[in-house]
Amino acid sequence: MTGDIVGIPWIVVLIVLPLTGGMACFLFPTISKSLGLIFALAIFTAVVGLGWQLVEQGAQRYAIGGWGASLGIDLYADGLSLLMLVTAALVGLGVSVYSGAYFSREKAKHFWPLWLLLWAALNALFLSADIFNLYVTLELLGLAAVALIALADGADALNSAMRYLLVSLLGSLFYLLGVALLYHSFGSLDIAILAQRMEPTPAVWSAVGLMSAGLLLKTALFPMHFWLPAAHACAPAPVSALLSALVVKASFYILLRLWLEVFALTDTSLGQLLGLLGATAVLWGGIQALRQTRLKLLIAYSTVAQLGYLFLAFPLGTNIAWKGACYMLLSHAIAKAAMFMAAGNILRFCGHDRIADLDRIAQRLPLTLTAFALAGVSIMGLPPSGGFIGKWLLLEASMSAGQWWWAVILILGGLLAAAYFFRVIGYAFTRAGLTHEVGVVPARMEWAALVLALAAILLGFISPAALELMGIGTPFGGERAG
Amino acid sequence: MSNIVNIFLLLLAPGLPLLLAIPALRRRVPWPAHLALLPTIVLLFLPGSFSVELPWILWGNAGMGIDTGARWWLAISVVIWAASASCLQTPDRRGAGNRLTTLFLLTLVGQIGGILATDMVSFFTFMTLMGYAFIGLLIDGGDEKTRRAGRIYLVLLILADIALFEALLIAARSTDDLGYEAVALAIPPSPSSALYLSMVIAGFALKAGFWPLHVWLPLAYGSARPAVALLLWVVPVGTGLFGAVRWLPLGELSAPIAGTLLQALGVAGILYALLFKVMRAQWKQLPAHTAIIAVGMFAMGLGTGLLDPAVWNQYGHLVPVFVAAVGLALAIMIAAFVWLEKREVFPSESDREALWLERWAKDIIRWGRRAGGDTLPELCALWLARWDSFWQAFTWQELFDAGEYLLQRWELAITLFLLLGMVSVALLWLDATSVL
Amino acid sequence: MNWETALPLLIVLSSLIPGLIIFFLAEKQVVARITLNMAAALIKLALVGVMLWGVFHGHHYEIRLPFLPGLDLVLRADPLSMLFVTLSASLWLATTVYAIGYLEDSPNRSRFFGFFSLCVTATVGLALAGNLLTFVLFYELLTLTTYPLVVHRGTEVARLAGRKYLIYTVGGGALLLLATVWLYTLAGTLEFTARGFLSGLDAVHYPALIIIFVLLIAGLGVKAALIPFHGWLPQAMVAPAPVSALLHAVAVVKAGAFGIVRVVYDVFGIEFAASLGVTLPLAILASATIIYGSLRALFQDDLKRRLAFSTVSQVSYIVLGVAVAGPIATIGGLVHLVHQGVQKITLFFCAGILAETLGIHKISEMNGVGRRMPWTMAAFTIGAFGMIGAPPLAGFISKWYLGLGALDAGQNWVIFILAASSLLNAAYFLPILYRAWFKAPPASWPDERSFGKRETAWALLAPAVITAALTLGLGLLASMPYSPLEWVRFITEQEYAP
Amino acid sequence: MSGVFLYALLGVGLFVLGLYALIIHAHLLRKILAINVMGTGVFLVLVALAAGNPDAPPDPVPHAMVITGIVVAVSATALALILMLKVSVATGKNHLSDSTRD
Repeated sequence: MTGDIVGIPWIVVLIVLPLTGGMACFLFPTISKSLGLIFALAIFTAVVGLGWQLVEQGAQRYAIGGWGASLGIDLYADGLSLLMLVTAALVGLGVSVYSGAYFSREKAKHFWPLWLLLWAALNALFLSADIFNLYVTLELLGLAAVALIALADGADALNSAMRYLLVSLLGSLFYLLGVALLYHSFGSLDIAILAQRMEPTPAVWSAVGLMSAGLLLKTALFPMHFWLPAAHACAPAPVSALLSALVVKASFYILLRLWLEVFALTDTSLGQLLGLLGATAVLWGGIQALRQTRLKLLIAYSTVAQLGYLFLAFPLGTNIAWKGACYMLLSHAIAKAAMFMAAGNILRFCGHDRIADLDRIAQRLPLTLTAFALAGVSIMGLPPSGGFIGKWLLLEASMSAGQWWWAVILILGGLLAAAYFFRVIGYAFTRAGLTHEVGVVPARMEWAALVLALAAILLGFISPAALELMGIGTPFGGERAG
Repeated sequence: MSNIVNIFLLLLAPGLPLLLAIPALRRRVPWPAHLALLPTIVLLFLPGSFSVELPWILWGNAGMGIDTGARWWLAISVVIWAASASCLQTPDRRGAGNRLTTLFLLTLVGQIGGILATDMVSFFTFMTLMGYAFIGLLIDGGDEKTRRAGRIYLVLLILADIALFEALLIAARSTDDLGYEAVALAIPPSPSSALYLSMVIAGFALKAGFWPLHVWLPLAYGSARPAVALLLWVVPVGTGLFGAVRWLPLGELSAPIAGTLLQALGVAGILYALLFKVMRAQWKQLPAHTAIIAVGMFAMGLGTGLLDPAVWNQYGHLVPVFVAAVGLALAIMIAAFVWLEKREVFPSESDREALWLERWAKDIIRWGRRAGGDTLPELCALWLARWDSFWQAFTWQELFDAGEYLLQRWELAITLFLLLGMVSVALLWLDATSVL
Repeated sequence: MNWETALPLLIVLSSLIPGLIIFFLAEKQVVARITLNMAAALIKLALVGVMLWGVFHGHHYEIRLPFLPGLDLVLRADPLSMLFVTLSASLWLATTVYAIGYLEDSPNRSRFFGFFSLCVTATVGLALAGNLLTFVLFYELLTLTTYPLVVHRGTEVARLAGRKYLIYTVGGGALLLLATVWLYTLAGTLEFTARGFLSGLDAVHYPALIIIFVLLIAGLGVKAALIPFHGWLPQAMVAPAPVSALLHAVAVVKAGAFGIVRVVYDVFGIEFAASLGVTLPLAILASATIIYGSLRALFQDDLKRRLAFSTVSQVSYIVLGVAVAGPIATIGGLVHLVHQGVQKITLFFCAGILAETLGIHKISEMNGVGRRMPWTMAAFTIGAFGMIGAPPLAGFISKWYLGLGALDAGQNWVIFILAASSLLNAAYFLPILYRAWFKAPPASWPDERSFGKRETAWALLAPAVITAALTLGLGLLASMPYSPLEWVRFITEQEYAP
Repeated sequence: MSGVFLYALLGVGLFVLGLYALIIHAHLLRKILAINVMGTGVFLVLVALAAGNPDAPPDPVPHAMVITGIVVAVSATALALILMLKVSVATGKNHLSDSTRD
């Protein structure tokens, strides 16, 4: 039995399943809700299957159709891919449950195919073993994401979708140019081969610059975050959750993968530059979040800040730092998804998301506020939560590396996060001047947010196992002392 | 058998008044104040010295007992307490009189317990209870003058308690056993014996109203109700003197400075009372001045004892007799005045002159209020205002807004990319030339 | 999992699970909620009793959960933790009864009791924490779970107070976290060890260790309300009285003080800390807090605010006792952890009763209140005298050992601090008593509620009277076996064993 | 300096030119076109680099990449055009308006 499960090529299943699901939902729009949910569960199972396989057999490489390198498509899965897949699966399942109640029938018809397509792109991206496939999946992801944002009505949403589309295309083109230069220099697209042949030439430098710049633009690292707040705030709640939790992480994943395996530039000033940008993002995003008057914008700026954390690992470059950043990524994804869902509930309940007029949400929508608060705990990095583990590891890494200033940034970022979240929570307890009409929030939406938020907290308790899973195939290099 | 009875009585002497002090328990008891004295009276007639160790209490070596010295004190106390109890009128059982009885009984517990205590900590404990309860007794239902006396005595009492507490700590540093004899033996060789002596003298001087700390006594005598005026000698003053005798290592130590000081204080007190006050005093304050003179004499005695241990060993046992005699004399004096007053021999008098102690206290409070209530908040407000103007002057808020607005222009961000593109062209050119 | 590993976990869970269930109870399910609350409090107390017995007889209760690479979550019962656990568990019971009476007919009771239980969970977890990481975890949890209680009333004032509370405590938590990580990278372990685990470190790290100490004390000092981190405490008094009573007088500030004790004894080790030269500044800071808190209390007219400043002052006794460095002063500091808790909770209970029954919030409104509510004010009087340190009440015992310890350690100046503090305590408590007992009552009270023949609801009065009796009992019977004093002696023997 | 590199540099030049256009033109159609020009530039680079050695047959992999890239570009352009139309219907403008500020 075990052998059967391990024997299935889960890697391929993981890409095929969402694609098929997307098709099915497109073809049978009337039952798309149930279909979508079934496929989400199936994908989740497949991720578990792949995880099992990885635990049993170590990192996996799979050549589709047996074509092999250069022209064929290779898939590769190790701990890092698994982490991303698990993130996508957890968030995806949550979003699927939530969306089942969120969208009207008309919208659902569009939502489900697009969302499963996005999921397929994500899974394919996390499993790609060559840099050109990464480009293709990145583009697919971007297009699906843009279409999802445009699901929201209104000029603002369309505007931001358009802006996002242009930015996304621009970023991908930069990346592609870099790919061209790399291929020219080393004659291969395969990450593993590139890693072996790597040598620093001006062309490589320019490729590094171009690819990093494109990916940073898509990851919305400060100061290139201009497109993110509007896009994330205008999209429908489940889409916001997807964008903040997964889509920006995809380009970060590519950057991380390249950085870890191909570029190996940790000790250079480029790493320090990324760290500096990350630190600025943490502070700037935090301050801007604090200055927002609308809940969804606040959460969007919080994403800007949280993305900054991920880049603090670059100047450190130790095993612990990478693991910390990845843990941060995982817990931020889940917590932020929960948070956007909670914001969606509040928006539906109150008809607005002005922070100062939240008017005793704590009493009137307790489950949602609990979800929001728990997610906030993780985002602030308070124990016990996934965010705390990530923060701890990063702190530990920066203190052991003697670069204490990153630790200070981490702490300051946590304080800023606490400041803006508790601002919301404080208003949620108090009576506002004007009361407003009350919409109905389906229990399913409340529970979806709550369960995800609980998962973010739970991540704080399973870190030994999670870190071990992450280390399959040693994507972060060996355990270095200190 | 008799031992058990002894112990039982020892515990009952302060215990019964303590129980009766709870209003609910004495609701149906007739003459509670007198009844509370009963075990003490029985105790007085039991022969011999005996004591009991109380386990678990405070530090474990607490105890109660009775010896010859204590018996004298107890005797005079019982007489005066009984007299006072008879004056204590409790018109209504549930109202103010009820509370008066409670305070009366609590004071009684404190005094009897203090006399029976065989160690310093128990004594200190009982005396604290006595002190605070007595202040309650003094001011309860009293006029402005008694309240003034109470306030002043309260301040002195707190200061005294602090001084005695320090003395206790010093004693505890020198010996683990805080029984009187042990302390008297342990203090003379200790390096901090001078500090101990000064603390003890200061503490009891405050409690018993040595000159010049006597100021509350005339006020209290002048206005307290008869029942309380009767107690003034035995309770605060007498117990203070009793404590001084017990706490000072008399007969073990020769302390010339402290002895001389005490003698000087005593003489000064006597002269002061005789020359400045007795001749001009109101009738009702006469007992107060008598008391001051008696305290002065007592202080002289103590001073002599400290100067020459041998004298103390010879004549020390006379001290209780002296106190008892003064107490009785004062009691009779007060009784006479009460009787005279009832017959309206004296007009009611007032004494509005503020005493130095009150002036100081008022100054300190005014100063504190100014510092804590006005200056500090003003300073805070000033700094807050500065901080605010700092924020506004530099328009940080706008800076953040403008910064974000600029960053939101995508021309700016993309221009970075343009630069990057140009750099990559240059690099590519370099690469190309290097290949060739 | 055997009994010895299960017990610490059970003690934590015995309030966590009921707390979580209570959230889901409807407002109207009063009986279910009360039953659950009381059952939980009693079960916890029983479990703590068993553990107390076990610890005294040398049993080793410990449970470990892997949490981070190289670091576990550890719940362990040692004598010091038992001191705090017992205090919180017993006062939780008293406060639960009180809160049931206090919050009759007010909205959102389920939320209140839920968070209340969670707070106790955090406090107990913090007490049982076996390493600094676990401590930090529960310390932050305590911040999070107290916040909803501070803003419970949902007014603008409450929101602002909550904001201030968070600014202080979250900031403190951040410093604590930073210091903890730093310590971990230097020492490689965070396990609380009797007499510390840092003395073996290379002398190169000493400056870093001093900075870490300062950071730790600053982080913990926020909750312990050391100046200049005390600002939140008086503000947080907008919370309902049971919260002020249990949390702000006992759990939260004690958590900070307890943390300082842990840091000084079980992280640095008292001898090592003294050799680093950090204990004297700590003692001075504590002394300054004692005096400053008392001075501020003197000029407050709001009863709860006066009590709050009194807490600021009194909690620093604990820190002082620890910082004076010496076995006897340690006894004084640690025993004050319990004694101050019992006394202050009495005072807060009484303040709450006055507010609930007569609508009295200000001291200037308290004229003659002793005649209307003799039992309440009797309890208050005992608590106040305890605070002043009058014998034979509990506060006297603490002050005694503090003073003696200071003399023993050659730090004679502490005596003057104690004396000044007693004087100030008397100066701000006795006028209250004078007003309450000896001034004539006004014609009508601000907002009087009638309770028939009784002076107030028994659920409010009983806890206050019981804790007042405890104040007396803890002082009078200080040398009884299992009394806090005896227990603290037992702890001190371990920390100072040769 | 071979012709191959000339083409490659030309491609990069096109890319930069497109980028420049993307920045300065507000009209959405122009922006979309600019993106397309940039894409073409990249493709040119790829094709040019494929013929790295004039004697050997050209490398097929970049060609495959270019073809895939074109497919992607076409679909992206389609989406962009639709979106542009929707934007102009919703806002009545042919360019991106400032992000909303509260």
